[in-house]
Amino acid sequence: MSSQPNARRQVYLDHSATTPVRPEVLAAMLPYFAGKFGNASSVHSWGYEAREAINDAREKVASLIEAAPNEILFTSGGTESDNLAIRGVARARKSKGNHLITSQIEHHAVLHTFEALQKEGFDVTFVPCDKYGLIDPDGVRKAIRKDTILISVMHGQNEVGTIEPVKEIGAIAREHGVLFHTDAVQSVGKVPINVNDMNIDLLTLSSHKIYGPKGVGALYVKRGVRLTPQLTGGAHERRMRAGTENVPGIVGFGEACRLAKAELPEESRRLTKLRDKLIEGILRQIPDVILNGHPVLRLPHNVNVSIKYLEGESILLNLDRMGVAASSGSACTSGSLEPSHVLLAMGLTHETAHGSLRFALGMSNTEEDIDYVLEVLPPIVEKLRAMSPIGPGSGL
Amino acid sequence: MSSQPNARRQVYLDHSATTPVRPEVLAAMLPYFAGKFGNASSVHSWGYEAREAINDAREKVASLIEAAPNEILFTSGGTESDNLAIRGVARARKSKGNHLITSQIEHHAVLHTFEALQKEGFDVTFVPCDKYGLIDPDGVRKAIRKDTILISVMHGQNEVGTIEPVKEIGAIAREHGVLFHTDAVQSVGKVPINVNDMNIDLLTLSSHKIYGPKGVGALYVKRGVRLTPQLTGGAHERRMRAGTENVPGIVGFGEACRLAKAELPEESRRLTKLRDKLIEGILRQIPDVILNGHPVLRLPHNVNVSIKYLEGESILLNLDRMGVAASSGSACTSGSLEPSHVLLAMGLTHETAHGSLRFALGMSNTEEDIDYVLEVLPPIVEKLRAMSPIGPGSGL
Amino acid sequence: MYNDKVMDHFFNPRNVGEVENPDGVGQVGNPICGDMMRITLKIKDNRIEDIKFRTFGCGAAIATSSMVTELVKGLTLEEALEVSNKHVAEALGGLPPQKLHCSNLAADAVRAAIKDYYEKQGIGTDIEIDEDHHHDRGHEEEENIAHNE
Amino acid sequence: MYNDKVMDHFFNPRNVGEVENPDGVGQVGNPICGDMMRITLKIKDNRIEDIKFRTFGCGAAIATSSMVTELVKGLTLEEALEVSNKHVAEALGGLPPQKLHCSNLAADAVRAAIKDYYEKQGIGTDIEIDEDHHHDRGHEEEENIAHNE
Ligand SMILES: Cc1ncc(COP(=O)(O)O)c(C=O)c1O
Ligand SMILES: Cc1ncc(COP(=O)(O)O)c(C=O)c1O
Repeated sequence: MSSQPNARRQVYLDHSATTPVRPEVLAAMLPYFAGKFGNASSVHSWGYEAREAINDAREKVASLIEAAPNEILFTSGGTESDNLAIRGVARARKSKGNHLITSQIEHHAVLHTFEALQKEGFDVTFVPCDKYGLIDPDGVRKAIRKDTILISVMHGQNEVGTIEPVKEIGAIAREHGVLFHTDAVQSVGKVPINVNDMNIDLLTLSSHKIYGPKGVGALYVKRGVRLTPQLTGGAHERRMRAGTENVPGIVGFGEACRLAKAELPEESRRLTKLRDKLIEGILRQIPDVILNGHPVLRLPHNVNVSIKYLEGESILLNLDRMGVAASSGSACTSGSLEPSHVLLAMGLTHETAHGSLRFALGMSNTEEDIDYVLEVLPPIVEKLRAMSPIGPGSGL
Repeated sequence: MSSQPNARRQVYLDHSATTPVRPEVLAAMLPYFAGKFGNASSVHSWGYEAREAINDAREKVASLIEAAPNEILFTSGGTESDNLAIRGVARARKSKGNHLITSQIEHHAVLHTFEALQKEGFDVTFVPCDKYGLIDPDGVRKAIRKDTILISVMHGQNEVGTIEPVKEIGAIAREHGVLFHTDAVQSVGKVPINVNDMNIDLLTLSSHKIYGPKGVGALYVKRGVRLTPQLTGGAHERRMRAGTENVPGIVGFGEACRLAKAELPEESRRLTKLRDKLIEGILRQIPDVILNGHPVLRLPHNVNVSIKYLEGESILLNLDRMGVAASSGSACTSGSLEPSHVLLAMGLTHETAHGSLRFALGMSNTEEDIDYVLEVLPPIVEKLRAMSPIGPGSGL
Repeated sequence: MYNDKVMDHFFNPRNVGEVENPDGVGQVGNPICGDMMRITLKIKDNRIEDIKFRTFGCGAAIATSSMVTELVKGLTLEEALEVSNKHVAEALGGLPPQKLHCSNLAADAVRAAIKDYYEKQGIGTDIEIDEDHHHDRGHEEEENIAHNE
Repeated sequence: MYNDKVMDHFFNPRNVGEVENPDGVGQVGNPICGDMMRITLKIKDNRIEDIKFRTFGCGAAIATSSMVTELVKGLTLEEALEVSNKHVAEALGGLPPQKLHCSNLAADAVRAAIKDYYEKQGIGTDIEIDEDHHHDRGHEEEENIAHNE
């Protein structure tokens, strides 16, 4: 790319932001754009063909999380699934109670949705996490009241990679007759998920995080759980989500799920090895760095560190110039005044949060990619620290 | 297709349900699945590339309706745009008033959304239409009250093709300080639209009706009009619609809009000729048929007739077997107990509504296609009428 | 949507038309509801000797009409009265879920025709025809079929 | 996101470091807010003879720091005080909308350094430094930049 004059390699390490569509997935989608382009609601061969393709994809998505096909609703993405789960349950169960529980470290699609419900008059408890970003199931239990109707705690934390004890939280929810939703956008395909074993009533998936196309997602809704639809119109998706189905997108998502399931155990092992190599390399080569997130209960593809005395965006720009894509929880990259709410909830200072860097590994990454990052990152840090008015490097 | 053993031709006449993605559009999309796959929010070259592609598409969509690019919000489709416009305005202006106006012949995405708001406590007036499906602007004017905050009347009716007097309705709305939304899903690309000339505050578009991909749509929101977001999460689309942008979809939609604009005048003329040939042919060759919708104020691609004494699905199945795709307003194809609410609002009897057939023409259709339909439809009607217990053909 | 057997009965319906000088006539449904079925019977020695149908309705309505005529032809009236809409649907190898509740009144039409025969013969009968069958069309288990353009 | 000129100043910042025995030192922002800038000045004959910066912050923060040092070097103190954050952004050919409200405090740092110089010299001054600049970062006209993974 034009702005990467010195890059000797292209190393995409932002797979938690989005992933490329893998060739098998694109190949599965292609027939549905122009040839088999029917509307799945139509009463003719073009329509039946589309309907069948959707049914087939629904089976594949269900299979990845060990659900039944008719427990899967297709949506436009993880954000919509989160909104549908939370608003849908809150509105459907309003007469049963007014209290909702979530955590302080949810994705904005969950957090801002609870905040919107708070403005509508719901009572929301935001349970805190520990310094590793871990939610204590007992903290959730203590937050439950007589009028609690929904608990939503994510599975794999998107910034710091901590894997939350959703099975335990689900058990507590069930014990109290409260519905349990989990946002599994980052863990799906990386960590085995069985919605029944894990006591999950609603679960959010997003296609573009697992090498499927953007603009598609799904919500698992356990049989018997009632939702108030949030998009009204035609009688699609068991009348729970109106809108002409994105057939090629759904087909691609299905294929991505099928491949993810087949490759999960081996790919997880491979990513974990690369992850640990990168973490160890950074901690060894760069002084004044801390690892964010849990050291063990961690998504296989997530590395998150804070580079003290530096601000994240300035590191990202330098990395990009060297061909490396990563992300940061700095305020400058968040579109808000504050650095990442997740890092702050974990107890990081603002300053340390501004210096956070996330490397999210994926299918295309190799040992050589990690070596390359470990080669280019230290001089960038050194150069920027020499420019910084704070820290030992500043000489002040 | 396997279920079309006797088809001598494939004639897709259901372009109001959905259209194929045209080759130029697919070509524009392809680079964004695997090569340029970045998340438009990311701070690196992959992200910038995606952001630029979206900006470019936004200009093309805006240009088709003579809007400014920053007045265009991308959504997951026409249904979501309708929901966002109506719920978004209703919630944002709740303090200003509690009364909403729409028509009886809106698409379900509009109609069911107003019904949902009715249940929430809003007052909704559903203005009727005449026997041609035309809404009287004066009827809308009379419905306006001091506490009216929104009027939504569609542009091109999706079932019967009637083009509504939105410019006049928009002027009335403006006169009374009421916001005006129009669902232009069926008219966009078929009829010239200028949102400023036509006094439109919000306008719904859908990509898959104009040879763009499914799963993408847009909402035009006039500068200064405030909406309450319906999908909360990340700070996408000027904080009005959260969710990772469907970059390839948006790029394809943009290209489809560019092509639609370039080809509109000539393609509209061509379709109008084919449309009139089909209407005349059916009325001439088949007895006891009536034309539904307005004879002149009509979308260039819409043909809608009622074949008396028959039920629509049985005709569709026979047409499909001959390779012809069409649709019907019969209850059997609507997923509800009732035939099309549009046909009933126009004053058709249930029986006549059940026998309605819609042929929606498009880019790929030729004179030969029309000749073919005029050849296969009459014998189908004859055969089914001979089987029917009603009508003169029954001999009863 | 429909299976091959349904499609076969729809495209090649058996026993279409009117029996001449029928011994019993049954008519159920009406065009307002979207389906209406008329059965004419010839009865001999308490058996259905001949049966024909005429139907206004969707694919399922026509296919079930055709199937029911095949099922009951040759049966005694008592046997024919045992044939239910469910049997018809099963004989067709199943109907789409959303069609199970509607357009499936063929057995009712046969019962109505037999009732008519009994009445004409002056034979007392307690056959009941569910004239209200349209009002309980459920949607719980429906597939996602809709008119969404 | 940033234009070429901003990127040039970011990747090849001018006048990085600390002037020896500075006549004035200005420091604005703080690491809690995500950007902090330190300017050191050498003054001779009422002119800025030398100027260096150190900055903790994003691309815009570093580029504006670099640019402001170029803009004011050689100017009289009165002239330098006229240079505003807006001038700096313009000299860079514009900043992304969401960066106009933040990370753009380079001119403030220069003013702070000149104020410090005046104070050390015992010269009275009414220079005001907007210490609160972070609190009015607006979002109205923002582009859609977010951390959404
Ligand atoms: C008039 C009209 N409005 C809205 C829609 C819904 O749009 P989409 O299919 O993109 O959800 C359609 C088509 O389905 C339509 O014809
Ligand atoms: C944990 C989590 N939840 C929800 C989302 C939103 O999903 P989508 O990008 O499909 O809208 C994301 C990613 O953006 C995520 O990482």
